[in-house]
Amino acid sequence: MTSLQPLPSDPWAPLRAFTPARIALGRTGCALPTQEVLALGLAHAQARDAVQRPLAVDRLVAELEHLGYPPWTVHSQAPDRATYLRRPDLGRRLTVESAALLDTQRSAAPVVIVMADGLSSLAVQEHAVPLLTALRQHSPARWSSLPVVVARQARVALGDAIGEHLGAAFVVVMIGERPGLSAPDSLGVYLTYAPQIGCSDAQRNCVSNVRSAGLSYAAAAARIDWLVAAGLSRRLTGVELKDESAAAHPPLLRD
Amino acid sequence: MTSLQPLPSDPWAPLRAFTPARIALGRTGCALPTQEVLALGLAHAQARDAVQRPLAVDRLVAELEHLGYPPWTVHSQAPDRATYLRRPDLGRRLTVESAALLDTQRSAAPVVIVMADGLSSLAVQEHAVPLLTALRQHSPARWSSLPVVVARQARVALGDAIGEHLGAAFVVVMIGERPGLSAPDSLGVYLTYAPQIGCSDAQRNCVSNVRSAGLSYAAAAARIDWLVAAGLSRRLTGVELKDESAAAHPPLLRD
Amino acid sequence: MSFTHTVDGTQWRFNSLRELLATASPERSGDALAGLMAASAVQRMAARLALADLPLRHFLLEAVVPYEQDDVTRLIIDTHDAAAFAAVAHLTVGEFRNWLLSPAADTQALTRLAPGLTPEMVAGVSKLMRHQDLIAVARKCSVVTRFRNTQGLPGRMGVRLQPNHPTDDLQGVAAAVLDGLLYGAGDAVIGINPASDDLPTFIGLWQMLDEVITRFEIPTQSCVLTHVTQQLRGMAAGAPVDLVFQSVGGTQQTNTSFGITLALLAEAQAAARSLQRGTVGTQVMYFETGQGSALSANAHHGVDQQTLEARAYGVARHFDPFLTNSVVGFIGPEYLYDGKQIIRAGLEDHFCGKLLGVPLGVDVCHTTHAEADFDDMDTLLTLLGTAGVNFIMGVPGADDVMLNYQSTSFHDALYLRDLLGLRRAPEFERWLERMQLTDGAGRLLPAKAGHALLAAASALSAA
Amino acid sequence: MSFTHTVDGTQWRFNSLRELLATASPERSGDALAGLMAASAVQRMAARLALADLPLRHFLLEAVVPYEQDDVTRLIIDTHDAAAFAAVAHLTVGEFRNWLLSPAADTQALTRLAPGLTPEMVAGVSKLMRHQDLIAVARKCSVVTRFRNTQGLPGRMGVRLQPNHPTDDLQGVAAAVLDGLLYGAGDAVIGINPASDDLPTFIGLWQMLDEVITRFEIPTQSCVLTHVTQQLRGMAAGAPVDLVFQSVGGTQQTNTSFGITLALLAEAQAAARSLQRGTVGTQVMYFETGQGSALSANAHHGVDQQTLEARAYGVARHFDPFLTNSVVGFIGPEYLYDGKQIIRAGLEDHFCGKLLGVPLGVDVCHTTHAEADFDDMDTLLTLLGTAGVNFIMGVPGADDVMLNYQSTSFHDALYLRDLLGLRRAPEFERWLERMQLTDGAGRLLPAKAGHALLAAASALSAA
Ligand code: B12
Ligand code: B12
Repeated sequence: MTSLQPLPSDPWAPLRAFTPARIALGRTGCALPTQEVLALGLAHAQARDAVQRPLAVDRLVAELEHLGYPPWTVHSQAPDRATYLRRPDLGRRLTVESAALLDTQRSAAPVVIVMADGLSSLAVQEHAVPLLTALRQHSPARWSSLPVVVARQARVALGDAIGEHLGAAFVVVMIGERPGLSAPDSLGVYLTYAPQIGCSDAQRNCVSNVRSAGLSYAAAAARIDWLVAAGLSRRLTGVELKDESAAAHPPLLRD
Repeated sequence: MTSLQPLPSDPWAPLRAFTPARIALGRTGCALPTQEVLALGLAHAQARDAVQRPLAVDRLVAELEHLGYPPWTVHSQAPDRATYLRRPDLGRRLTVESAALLDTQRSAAPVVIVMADGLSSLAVQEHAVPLLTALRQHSPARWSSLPVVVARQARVALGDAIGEHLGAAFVVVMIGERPGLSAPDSLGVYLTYAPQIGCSDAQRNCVSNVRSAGLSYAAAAARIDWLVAAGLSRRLTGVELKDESAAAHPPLLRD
Repeated sequence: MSFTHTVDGTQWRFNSLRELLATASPERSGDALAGLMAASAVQRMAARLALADLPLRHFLLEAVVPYEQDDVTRLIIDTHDAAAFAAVAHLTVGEFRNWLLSPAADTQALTRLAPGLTPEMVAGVSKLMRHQDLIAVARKCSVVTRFRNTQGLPGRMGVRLQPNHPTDDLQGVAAAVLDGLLYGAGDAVIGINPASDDLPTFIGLWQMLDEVITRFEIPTQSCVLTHVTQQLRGMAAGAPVDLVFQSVGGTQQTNTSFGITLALLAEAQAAARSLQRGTVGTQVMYFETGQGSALSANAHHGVDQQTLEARAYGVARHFDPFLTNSVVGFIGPEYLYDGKQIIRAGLEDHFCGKLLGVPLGVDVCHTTHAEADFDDMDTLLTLLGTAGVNFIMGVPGADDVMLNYQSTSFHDALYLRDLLGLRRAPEFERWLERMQLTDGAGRLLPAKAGHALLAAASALSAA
Repeated sequence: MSFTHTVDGTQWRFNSLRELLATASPERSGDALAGLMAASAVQRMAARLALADLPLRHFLLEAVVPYEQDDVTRLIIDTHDAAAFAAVAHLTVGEFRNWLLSPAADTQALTRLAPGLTPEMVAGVSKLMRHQDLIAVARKCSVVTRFRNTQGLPGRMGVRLQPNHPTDDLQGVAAAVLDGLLYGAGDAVIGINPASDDLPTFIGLWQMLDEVITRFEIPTQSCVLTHVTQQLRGMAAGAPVDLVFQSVGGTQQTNTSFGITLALLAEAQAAARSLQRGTVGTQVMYFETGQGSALSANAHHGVDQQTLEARAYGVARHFDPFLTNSVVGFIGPEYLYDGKQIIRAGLEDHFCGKLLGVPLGVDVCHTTHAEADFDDMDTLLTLLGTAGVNFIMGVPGADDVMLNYQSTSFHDALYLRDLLGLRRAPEFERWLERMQLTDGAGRLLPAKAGHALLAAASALSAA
């Protein structure tokens, strides 16, 4: 990035292969080397852009149509980004028009998918459709035909309102997590059984950090599918429902 | 203000009679007593209001007319307070209309007075007219008949533009100084010989802190009159012109 | 009850203690969002003047959230120590500030007083205090806790090593743990926020941390910051759980939204204690809090967010925690808009926690969507160092790649230690020296080739 | 010369050193006013990246204000010490930051280096630094000066006693002087800003201060902060002038707008030296500076305000000052908009001054028309204390009743001393103890009835 004389590097630098975390950065005195300070500053500048970037709704809609999921588009009561950031309450409510639209569209499908910009439109733009594809591959019966809603200026709980208006038994919200310096495009998936306005977060489950350097589409799909199946059969999500989709990992560092 | 148990007061509290400064406040540990912290906080809240308060131009104009100085009213290029605070450059320029108005009014009088809101409209509102009255009392010949301009959203240097457009030999700007916690209404008077756009502050003189707890109208008038007379006769103001209006003060604290 | 104060002839009225406290609060986006913020600076000052005149006793008579409806209120009132309170019972809030800043309020007096204070009293007095007051008083408080080392001793500061990974990959986490240890961090706790929610992953993490701690004989403790119910399951399954973590809030409803009850916390505390994994103490709880969580859960009852935050410390205090952490800038700009609000909130939280006798650390942090930057973080970090914060976070390069926010780096901790002479927990300090990672003055040494931790790193790379 | 840097495929271009420095500057209302601020955060980072790669040598080749047009540029270039510069001549700006933060850059090395640095180099590297860097490096610098006491020794901090009065009333000023002394303030200087502009008033003030200092044998110095030409007249008239004051700026044109020239400053310095009023040293100059003054005088030549501020230190340095003071938040929001900008500027100014070898103090202050409050001031004050600031202001109750702005109070200084263990100038410290105003640890004692200063106070009241 710059052509400064590098400082002596930390001897454990090879560990960087195992994590996207900024390990083994070296130091000058107690401080980060200039290169790293500048790299952080640049990442911060770029991530701040990511917060502001609007969702390219047309592109997402076209992709979904192409995939066979013609979506409905809704908007929260937060008219713009500045309001969205200060007024999460508005980001959880549908505009009157959006609510009316969904009311006319009540569907028989038990599960509805919401693709919401959240704090990173990039995340939804990049990962929501591939994740849906992975879900369909994982369990075609459940995921081949179901309503998809694209939501703008949305918080997680907007899914409750959407689910309620559509009369869905289960809502899967794919939403942009706040952009980090190394992950401006991280997707979170929030799962709520019997969604209705006023649900608390204790009533949901979460699958987080879906992105290239994070949870893969396939692994995320397996978890989500397990949680939806379990949630529908046990008629609940949230703290009472524990993700048992995976097997034990072997302990490490044992010699 | 509050009914707290007072802390032990400083034994030199009687010195408060000599200064409006916040001396002998007492302390708790190293800190200001609660009463004083709250008093400062309240004064700060009030002084911030003073910055925002608009000049009641109508009242000032009426007072001036009553006194026999029907004024012209001008506006700087800063349209509002928010702009004024961030754009001193605009506060130094006349709007096109204001400049045009003055151009039609070129006067024969050598001295023009500008009453400008500056950072405290309160100061001008309260002290400008009484000061003019004091000037007239002090030296009726010089101050009985001369043009007065009321200026809004003005900086000191707006006087240069006004003087230039009126073709005046000397401009006296009475302007609101920034409001302090104990003096939200302090008036400053800036004197410039041969005012023209681009004058620097080194070319002016200043008489400051005109208000009830500060320089009296009479004392201020004496200084201003001396500076105007000297400036006109020596054909300059500024660093080269030193205020010699007063006599020596006796040394103090000598026993 | 209602309160009035007259300023320059204008009478200002506040209809309840709740309203008085909220109006006296500094400008804050969360209170604005909740519609509680003062409408003008003068109104705010009038509320502060009225608050200054309020007797501390009044806080025992008027609850900000009704006793009948809220188990946090009940906890506060039912466990209030009237004998300890006696020392300040005759004071108004304004006089209490004077007393706190006076030399009479020394460490001993403050320690004795803590159980006599309610969260609302402490929040109240903080609203009359400037930054320097919040720092000067907090610095006199001392809250010392013990598990496998001793936290909170004067002149010392701990660091939580936070080795998060986007998929909780064991090697990835281990790499960050080694990085932190090699940078001299990790005495407060090695605590992982997991991205996932399944027990096998957690058990893998607990075991890995236990192995590192055991193998290198590190006098520190581990924690996996999943939901408390998962930690109970883990303990039931025999996992090596040191500290039990949970996010807590200042109202019953907030805790409900977090899926917890006070009884559940008590159960978890008992379970962790029964494992007897501490060596120098038995304080097993780690709590996290943060202004705004109650409002976010629509569970704020018209109380300002800072008062509710103090109530969360009331909850924490009841469970005798080893660590309590205000994640001050973590949630976002809807609660703390910019650097200025984050800095003020960080100092308030630290002050309130310490005064209540809670071992408060602060996650000096910001999110990308807030109007804040690393300069603001350096500021808050430095101020908290002078205020005697119990511990801060240590995140590789300050960039948490899973939680997506900016905290403090291992380097930041080194800076602060060097600037203010802040030492690590004594047991951990000795360990670092024994491991030849620091010199006698606690300054980092370059790790020599063949060092045990470097060897572990190589083993990991080879794995 | 022009500079480019490519970020993610976008090439950014900067047409001159001036432009590069301005674009690399943090957000600041004054630079926005001058049309110099970066258009986006990414552009700002691109400028910093380009700046990091720039060799320090380049600063000797490209002046930000033309040599031919500006005597400040000529002063900087003509007095540059190439031998001292040699130590860092091979570094780029980014490498220079690394070096400054490394243990190699200890107090000795930094002191030796100072004459080899130009203001622009120092301003440049500061733009790559976070708050913590500005603090950590400044703390290693030491600039010790002497007149009637010794300022700038490690672990010590001075206070200018600022006893202003709206009409320069002698009794009013004396009252505030006594107040400050009784609060343990005044070692840096007892310095009055006069409201008036006439010599007899100044002579009264000089004499009164001289009498107080002589009568109580106070190891401190006085100053009347009028225009330098008035001070020359005062000295000619035989007034007891200790320090000579003047506001200075970073371009010739700014100084013209202040009604001064470099020759005038030299004349004043010589005049004050010839009075031989110092007892432990001969440093007689006191300068004040502040970001924005050049722009305000329309004399900024398209250079950002922080670089120009560093150039003002270049001017100050040349006259071997006893004190130099950045009045950081003094002018108003058009140059530093809010608390955040004031705090950053205060740390930059202190860092730049110290690195250049100037005895920098800071007037930690704000005006009512800026978006700042006492919390921000506490923050900057505390940070500067950790950074080793040479001196701060002491104004009764922080409220200057003549200059109409909020500075730091005598109490603020006590807070900072207590928090960080900062002692007064050794001569003044001994005087306070001898006068029984402080205990052995420098802590204020209540002045006993009959104390000499209280007696003077009574005499004043009786007068
Ligand atoms: C911010 C945050 C919080 C904040 C939420 C407050 C708020 N108003 O935003 C706080 C600090 C309160 C919090 C608490 C908890 N969180 Co959390 N949180 C996050 C974080 C960092 C960002 C979320 C985000 O960007 N959301 C997107 C925006 C657009 O959504 P939003 O509508 O504005 O915000 C809502 C969601 O964030 C949701 N939420 C936040 N955390 C959690 C956790 C769960 C299990 C659920 C269902 C919902 C939920 O609450 C918000 C308000 O409705 C994620 C990590 C990540 N990279 O995403 C972890 C994360 C989602 N949280 C997690 C956990 C474990 C928790 C806790 C259970 C921890 C505990 N032991 O108490 C608690 C309780 C959650 C609950 N039931 O309410 C895990 C979830 C793991 C999993 N796969 O289930 C994550 C992935 C990482 C982590 N370890 O912290 N959290
Ligand atoms: C702010 C200020 C400054 C700032 C001005 C920068 C700016 N852009 O605002 C700075 C720090 C640069 C400054 C410098 C000086 N100032 Co001055 N300043 C003030 C202060 C505190 C407030 C002025 C104000 O509110 N103006 C009102 C607003 C609306 O006007 P403005 O157009 O925005 O600002 C202009 C004026 O403030 C003017 N100005 C500021 N100071 C001075 C001084 C003189 C002599 C003149 C003619 C003009 C002038 O310059 C500004 C830009 O054009 C006053 C004290 C007070 N209570 O008023 C002292 C005051 C006016 N200054 C004073 C002095 C002595 C000086 C200096 C001569 C000190 C020195 N030895 O160098 C210098 C040089 C002035 C010059 N020739 O340029 C004295 C004047 C005494 C007198 N009766 O003559 C005062 C009264 C108090 C003091 N001791 O500081 N000053």
